[in-house]
Amino acid sequence: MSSFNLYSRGDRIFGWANAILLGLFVLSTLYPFIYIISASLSSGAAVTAGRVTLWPVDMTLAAYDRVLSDRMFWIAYGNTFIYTFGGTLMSLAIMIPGAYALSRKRLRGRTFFNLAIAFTLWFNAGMIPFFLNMRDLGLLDSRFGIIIGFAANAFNVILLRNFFEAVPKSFEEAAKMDGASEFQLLWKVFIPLSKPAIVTVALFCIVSRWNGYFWAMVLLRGEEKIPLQVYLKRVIVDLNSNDEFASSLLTAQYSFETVTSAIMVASIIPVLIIYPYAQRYFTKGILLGGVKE
Amino acid sequence: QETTKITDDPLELTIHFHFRDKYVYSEKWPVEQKAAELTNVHVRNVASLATTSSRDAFNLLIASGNLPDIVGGDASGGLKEDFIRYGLEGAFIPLDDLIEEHAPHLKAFFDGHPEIRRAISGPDGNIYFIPYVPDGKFSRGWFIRQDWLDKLGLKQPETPEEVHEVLKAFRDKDPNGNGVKDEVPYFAREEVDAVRLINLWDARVSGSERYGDFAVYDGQLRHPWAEENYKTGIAHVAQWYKEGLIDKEIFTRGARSREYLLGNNLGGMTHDWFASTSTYNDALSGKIEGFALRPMLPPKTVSGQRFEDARRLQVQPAGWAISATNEHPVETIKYFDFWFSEQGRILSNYGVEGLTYEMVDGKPQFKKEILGNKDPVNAQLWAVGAQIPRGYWQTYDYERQWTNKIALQGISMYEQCNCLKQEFLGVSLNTEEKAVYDRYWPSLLTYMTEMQQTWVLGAQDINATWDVYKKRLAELGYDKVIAMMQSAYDRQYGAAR
Amino acid sequence: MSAVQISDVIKRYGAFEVVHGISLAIQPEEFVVLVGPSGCGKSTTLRMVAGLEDISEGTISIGGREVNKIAPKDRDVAMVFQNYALYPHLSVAENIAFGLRVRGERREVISQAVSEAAQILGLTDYLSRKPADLSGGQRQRVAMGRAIVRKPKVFLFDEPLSNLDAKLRTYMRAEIKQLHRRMKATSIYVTHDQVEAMTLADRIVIMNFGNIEQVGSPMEVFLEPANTFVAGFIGSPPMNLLDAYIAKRGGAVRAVLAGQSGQSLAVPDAFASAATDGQPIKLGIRPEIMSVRTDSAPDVLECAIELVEPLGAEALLHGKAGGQSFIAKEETLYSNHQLNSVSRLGVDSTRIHIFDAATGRTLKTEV
Amino acid sequence: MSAVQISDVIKRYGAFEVVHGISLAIQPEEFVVLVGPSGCGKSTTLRMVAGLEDISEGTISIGGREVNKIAPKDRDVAMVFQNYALYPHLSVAENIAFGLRVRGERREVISQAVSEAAQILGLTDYLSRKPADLSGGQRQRVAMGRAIVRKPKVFLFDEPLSNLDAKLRTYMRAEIKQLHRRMKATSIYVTHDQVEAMTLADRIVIMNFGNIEQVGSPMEVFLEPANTFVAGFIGSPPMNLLDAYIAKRGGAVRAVLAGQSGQSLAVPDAFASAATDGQPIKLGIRPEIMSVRTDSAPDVLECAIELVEPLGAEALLHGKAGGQSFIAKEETLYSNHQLNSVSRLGVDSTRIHIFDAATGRTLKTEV
Amino acid sequence: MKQKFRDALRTHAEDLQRDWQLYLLLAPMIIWFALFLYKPMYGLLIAFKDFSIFRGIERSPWVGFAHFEVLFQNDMFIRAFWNTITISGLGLIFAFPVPIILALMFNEVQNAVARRWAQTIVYLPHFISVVIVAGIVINFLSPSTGVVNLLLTRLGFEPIYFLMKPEWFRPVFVSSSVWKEAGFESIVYLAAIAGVSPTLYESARVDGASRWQMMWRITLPCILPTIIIMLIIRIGNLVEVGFEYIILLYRPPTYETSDVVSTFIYRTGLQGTQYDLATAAGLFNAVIAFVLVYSANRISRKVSSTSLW
Ligand SMILES: Nc1ncnc2c1ncn2[C@@H]1O[C@H](COP(=O)(O)OP(=O)(O)OP(=O)(O)O)[C@@H](O)[C@H]1O
Ligand SMILES: Nc1ncnc2c1ncn2[C@@H]1O[C@H](COP(=O)(O)OP(=O)(O)OP(=O)(O)O)[C@@H](O)[C@H]1O
Ligand SMILES: [Mg+2]
Ligand SMILES: [Mg+2]
Repeated sequence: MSSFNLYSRGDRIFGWANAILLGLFVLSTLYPFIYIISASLSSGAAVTAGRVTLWPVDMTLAAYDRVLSDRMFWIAYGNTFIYTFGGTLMSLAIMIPGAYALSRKRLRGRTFFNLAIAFTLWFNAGMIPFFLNMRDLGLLDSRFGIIIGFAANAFNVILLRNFFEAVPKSFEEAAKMDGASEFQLLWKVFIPLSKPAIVTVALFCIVSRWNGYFWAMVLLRGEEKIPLQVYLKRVIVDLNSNDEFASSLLTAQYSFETVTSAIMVASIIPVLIIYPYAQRYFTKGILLGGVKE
Repeated sequence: QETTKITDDPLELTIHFHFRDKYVYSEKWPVEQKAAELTNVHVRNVASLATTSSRDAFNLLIASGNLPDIVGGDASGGLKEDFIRYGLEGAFIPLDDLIEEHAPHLKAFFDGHPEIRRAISGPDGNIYFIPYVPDGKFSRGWFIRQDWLDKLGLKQPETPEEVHEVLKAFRDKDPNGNGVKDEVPYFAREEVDAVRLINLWDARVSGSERYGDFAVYDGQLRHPWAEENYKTGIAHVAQWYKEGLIDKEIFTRGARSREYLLGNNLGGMTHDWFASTSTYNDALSGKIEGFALRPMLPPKTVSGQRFEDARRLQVQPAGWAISATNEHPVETIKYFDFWFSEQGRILSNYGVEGLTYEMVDGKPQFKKEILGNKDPVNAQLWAVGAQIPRGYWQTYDYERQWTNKIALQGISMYEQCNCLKQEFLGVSLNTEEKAVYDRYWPSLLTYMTEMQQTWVLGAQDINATWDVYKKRLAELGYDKVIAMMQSAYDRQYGAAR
Repeated sequence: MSAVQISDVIKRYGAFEVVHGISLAIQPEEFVVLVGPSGCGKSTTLRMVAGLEDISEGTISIGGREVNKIAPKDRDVAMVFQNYALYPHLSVAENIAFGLRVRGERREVISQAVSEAAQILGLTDYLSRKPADLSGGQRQRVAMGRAIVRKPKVFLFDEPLSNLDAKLRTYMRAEIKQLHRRMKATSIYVTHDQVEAMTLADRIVIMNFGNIEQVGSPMEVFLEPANTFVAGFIGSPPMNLLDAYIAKRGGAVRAVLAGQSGQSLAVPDAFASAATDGQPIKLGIRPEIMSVRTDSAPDVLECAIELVEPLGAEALLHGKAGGQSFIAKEETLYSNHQLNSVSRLGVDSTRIHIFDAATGRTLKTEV
Repeated sequence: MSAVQISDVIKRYGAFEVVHGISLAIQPEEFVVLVGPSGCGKSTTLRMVAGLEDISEGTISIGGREVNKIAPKDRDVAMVFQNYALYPHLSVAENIAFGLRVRGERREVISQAVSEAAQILGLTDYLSRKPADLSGGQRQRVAMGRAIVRKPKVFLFDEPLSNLDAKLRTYMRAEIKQLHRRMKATSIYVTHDQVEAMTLADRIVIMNFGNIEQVGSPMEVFLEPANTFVAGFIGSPPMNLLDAYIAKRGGAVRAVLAGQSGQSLAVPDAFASAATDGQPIKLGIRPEIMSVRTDSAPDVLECAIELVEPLGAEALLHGKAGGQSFIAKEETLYSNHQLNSVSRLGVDSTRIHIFDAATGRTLKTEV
Repeated sequence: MKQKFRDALRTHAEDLQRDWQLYLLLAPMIIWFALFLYKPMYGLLIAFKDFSIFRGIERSPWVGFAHFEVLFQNDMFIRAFWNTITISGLGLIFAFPVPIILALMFNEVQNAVARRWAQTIVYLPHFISVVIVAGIVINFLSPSTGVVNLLLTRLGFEPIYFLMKPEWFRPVFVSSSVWKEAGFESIVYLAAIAGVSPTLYESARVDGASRWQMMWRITLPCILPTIIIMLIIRIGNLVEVGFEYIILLYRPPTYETSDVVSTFIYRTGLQGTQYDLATAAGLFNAVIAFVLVYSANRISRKVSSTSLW
């Protein structure tokens, strides 16, 4: 791409048009983020009155103070880390070997298993049966239940499987000749070779774990186990119900919006830190297109 | 001194108690500790703190099939029907006999309030839960910017025409004096209050404090939104909306519209809770010169009467019940009974003596620290375990003590007017009735709500579409639902009438 | 006892048979090269020996033991792949050690073996590099290192040099040959490059369409090709095969070119006896036995040269004789011929080959 | 007016200079081959001509017009890539038509041009296939079809044959040559295979490390290499370059091998004049001028043969003389020498080359 | 015949023996799927029962297809169903291509740094909870203070009460969903584009293609398999529209266009806790989804030889 100046006029115009359009889109997606940051830094009254549109109004750290001084926030933050990393590790531990096995064409029953897994992309039992199942398995109110209960999903399995299928056959054969077992083959050859796919899947897992709240809310009992998103929900409910009497116009510097914004900012930051690392691997690619061509 | 001890040895009972979507029962509440000390019954919570929906928490508890000794709390949609339904299925035990034998205070209460007993009874006539019984009649009333009226030389409107004039004046005469025509003459926070103005044409918004509830017309159960005067009312409201007398965004502005419109000196008239709305007088006194938001009596309707449609529920669909698996039903009912005793009532209403209140002239009186705190008193009480929706009997006096003067004046004005509409207390449905209800009612309510707002917003003309509307209601099973409700109503309240 | 014994081996993919029952006995320490056009089943055969493919029918024994049902790792064979299959995430040393490591050898044993192998292959300075940082030849050597470090009974090579450029290929094949001299391990080597086959093999196995066409030493298959396929495959540029027929006039047996021209060459005695008059044949003339120096040659062909490709010391002449295309090879280093204008080429007719036109078999009778 | 004029062109990637100011004038209808080892800047040069890379310094003109700032599509050039760059989703016909289609040619014109190109390249039967269903040679031809259909002023080829196997490569290069005869378009062809360079080029440009080492006709660069690099690069097997020094004894000038043995060869006159006594040199001996027939050769080297590679009609002898490795090439078709036991090789010393050991330049003076 | 069968059995046994390690690797995942996704499917029986949460599945009485009848006789459900199809159909038409277009546009950005930044930013809204997004949308579209309407009035148009107009609901819903998710979804396509050989572009440049033509004639066809796979997955979700965001945005006057199956179930379920009815609706959805996906997959396999399994 170093032959930049060798574009014809039309191509350069195209390039500019593209950049401008994309720039607009980027700005429009950047906006809510800016809004949230500004809202988290504004006074509750200003936000409520709709006076915050771009920059913070009546700048205050009250919302952050309210959030960061809450012991529960830190507990929830810690829990989210546990669920995110524990869950992602568990996901990888279950899906990688499974996807690897399914990627071996000689495996008997492969078609059946593949179909059975793809089937779950669209077909699931629903909330109550899932809940009853978790109960029967004794996984209510258990951190382990949260970690194991959502460990796999068909999309990620398919993604990994396709990547494994695309690994040149001779790697496997060479290792076989050398006497490697399937376990060694997976651990010493396929996993290192499939880093891009694994990082991609890991990111998907991290993102969905980080954002997930519904089942944590349903399955957990103890306050000391709740993740950040549930905490966020609680704060929303909390601030909403207090509203009835306290007219926050006077009493508090923070309000419902500013506090939720502050929590959201706090919760996005780790993702912002992780993402650029993961992004490098996307160029290597999700071999989604490599499906049965 | 009569002993309040229920058992000699301390007894521990487990409880699922999730309420207001975020709280659970706690042994640490001073109120609870006091109660345990008095009764020797210790209640230990098993409800999830993680769940932010009391409804989900309750459903999941039932689904888990593993009930603790006591199940209670509140939830969106109310728990009354759930207590009855699962009671009939055997999850909760009927309490009538236990009350009769072991619960003198409860017995006395129910004997004194047969309508409440009827309202919470199952279709088999049994009581399956002890309800949270609120006190006080008035919840909301009309409020108007008295300072604006004064400024414009108007008086509180008494008739629909006068209301019309006042609102038009608010719209046109720049009462907030900023030179911009930005006043919002009528506004409301909640959907019920958005169409509250239909009362002026004798139409009703709901038969109870619950949104879109049935109403009783001379012993006949009907839905207010299928009545002729509803048509008239909506037609006028739609006209006023079109004229810009009603907040353009009344259906979307949401919960903080009052804060916004009053805080920015824009709103003129509303219909809202007495206590909380009155506080804006204090909150905004320094900010808006002469701010005076005053309660006013309901204007007379076109037929010349005066009525208020909104009132407190006489009995909340919340409270607690005893599970079938509870091995100490007698002790448990005694425990429930404790909360209806004199001591129990004070405890549950005012909290712990010395902590939240002092006895003054034999009456509980909130301490100054409590009244002067920046947090609302009720929120402080929740924090110690008082005023939570267990089966208890509220006393309005608790609220009177910290309600501001303006609200109290309004309430006494309404008391004197004595214009409160009777409340529909609800019916308990048996299985067949429930099936009919479940099948038709959600769609009917959806349709009626949909049309109500469609008309108000002027997307359709109610006069032109009323017949279609009625026909469609019939198609959606309106008559079946009404017939079913009527028979259930007759069964439940027939004896009283 | 042969080191590797392939007996009546058939390979099918589904209903599609790709190897049609081949048999081959390979002696200990022998270097056998399987050669043949793409898709003829060389790799498949090799992979059956390796245990990477099931054997549909027949048996393969290694060191006297039938291995049909034995897993690759238990056959005591090592294989070098065309694309080397080096693990990109492992260093050279780790790549070489991989086989020993997964077999759970002790650390000292491994490092000893690795440094030995590295020494042999001249990789000692590169042990800590990753494959991506190596040149093609070095990669190739690492692949070999992975094989030799295990000291297997049999080495298998599947076109190990085909990813290298010509220069490096020449160089590496000499290295492989020397390595074999040193290790003396039985080797089976697959290639479709006949130069490699010629230079490396003790015996060449020429395959075509899943069958073995001929087995023999390099010079045997070059000098005495059993059929037109082998004749056309071995030698570069390949033997010219011209349509012709036998004409017996008295004692003289001549091969007459098909077509108008009626040009003919004398047929050597070894072929003459089996030939019948008028029999249609393929006349095989190696480019090397055609020469512009018509003086020393007993027979001469009239021809037209269409294209001359100079290769430095020699040149290829693309021409037509009697309407049939041929290639002749001419040393040019010393000569100053105007190669474009040549119209007659001498042919050493004692060196021509005669094949039956129908079966493609040589007409040579044992002499 | 030259078809392509490269003047003092420098290419830098960041601070890293990969082409160091080369100049080259290419005549209309000329077929020029850029050859050199991997990484020497051939592709970079070609891509600058194509317009795929910026020119850091200097100018390139095509047909007299400077094109430094002109987009590739406006240069009237066509390019064939090493991996063919066929669009996998388009059929052969669509691939060939692509260049015309994007230029908005009319339908009839396109289909006319495509079928013409297909005819020339023998692709007519494959027009509706997808690239994935073609053999390597066919893909190569499609890539060429894409180029010729546009009838450009200049053809550019970047190692177009390197993905093919040896047989096909030989065949395709003859095709390319014939195509060039027919189309008569100026062509620049990049390869690192010297056989291709020799057979295809009107002129060969030998590059190394971003510089041009020599430009000349194939026979020129073969017979008169300007330096050791060219000498070692052109010719297969390459010229042996032995360390030696000049010994002038009276009128006789001899090249003496470095080391103990003290063997020497007579130096031809053309080199002798520039040589000084004792000067360290590289003694260049092509494998072809070494011969076991010691009778006809004026000079003889004592040596030890370590490995014999039979190639059929000839054999390569890997040996050592005075401790230095060399390769000799010997015709074997008629001879029955025991090549392993040879200990003396004749050298045609009139054909040897002498290069300055320090600069690598030939010592030849114009004759 | 018998021999053949025995042979088959033997090879089966041999395969099992040969690949026991693979099965061991596969086992945890299969067990997981069985345990956490298939076992609960037993709960689908609810759809055919008069389910009481307290009685549990076993002890609830069978009612056959009664719940399905209730659903199909309720034209509110029918309306919700068609709304679902329409909304996700619109999503398919408008929202599905946006991530692809975005990815194509990113691919055309020359400056690597700018490009990485842009990508990261576009990806952010995915992390903002729908509650906030809905808040922003409502805020923006407010007829009195909303930016959009301010702009409209400035341009001389009447302000539009977007959230109260049935005809506006779908555009608002779809475009704000795009706004939130398109960036994240473009990741998949970006990865696919990264796999396209750069020489294809160089070749096309020499051949005379403009960047626009390259995008259309090279990039797009080359990532077509990925697009098709995503399309098939998407088609499977045609009958699913999540209720969370809808509930925050819809208002009774727009029910006509905004009420979808999930909101219908949400309301029904909340009022009567009718899990059986909700399950029946879910089952109905799932069956349709499966049929759709199955057909899409087949068609795709025939037409483009790309398929999901
Ligand atoms: N897995 C397979 N399924 C079906 N046919 C196959 C399979 N592997 C190989 N074949 C076919 O078997 C035949 C022999 O293939 P093989 O790889 O042995 O050829 P080869 O001689 O090694 O060719 P090359 O020189 O190209 O490597 C070919 O026709 C090939 O198409
Ligand atoms: N984009 C680039 N950035 C930096 N260096 C580059 C780039 N492209 C090529 N080079 C360097 O420029 C030099 C010349 O590369 P070029 O591709 O022209 O070599 P080549 O002669 O064509 O070799 P080959 O025969 O391997 O194709 C090499 O050292 C290479 O590493
Ligand atoms: Mg092969
Ligand atoms: Mg190159």
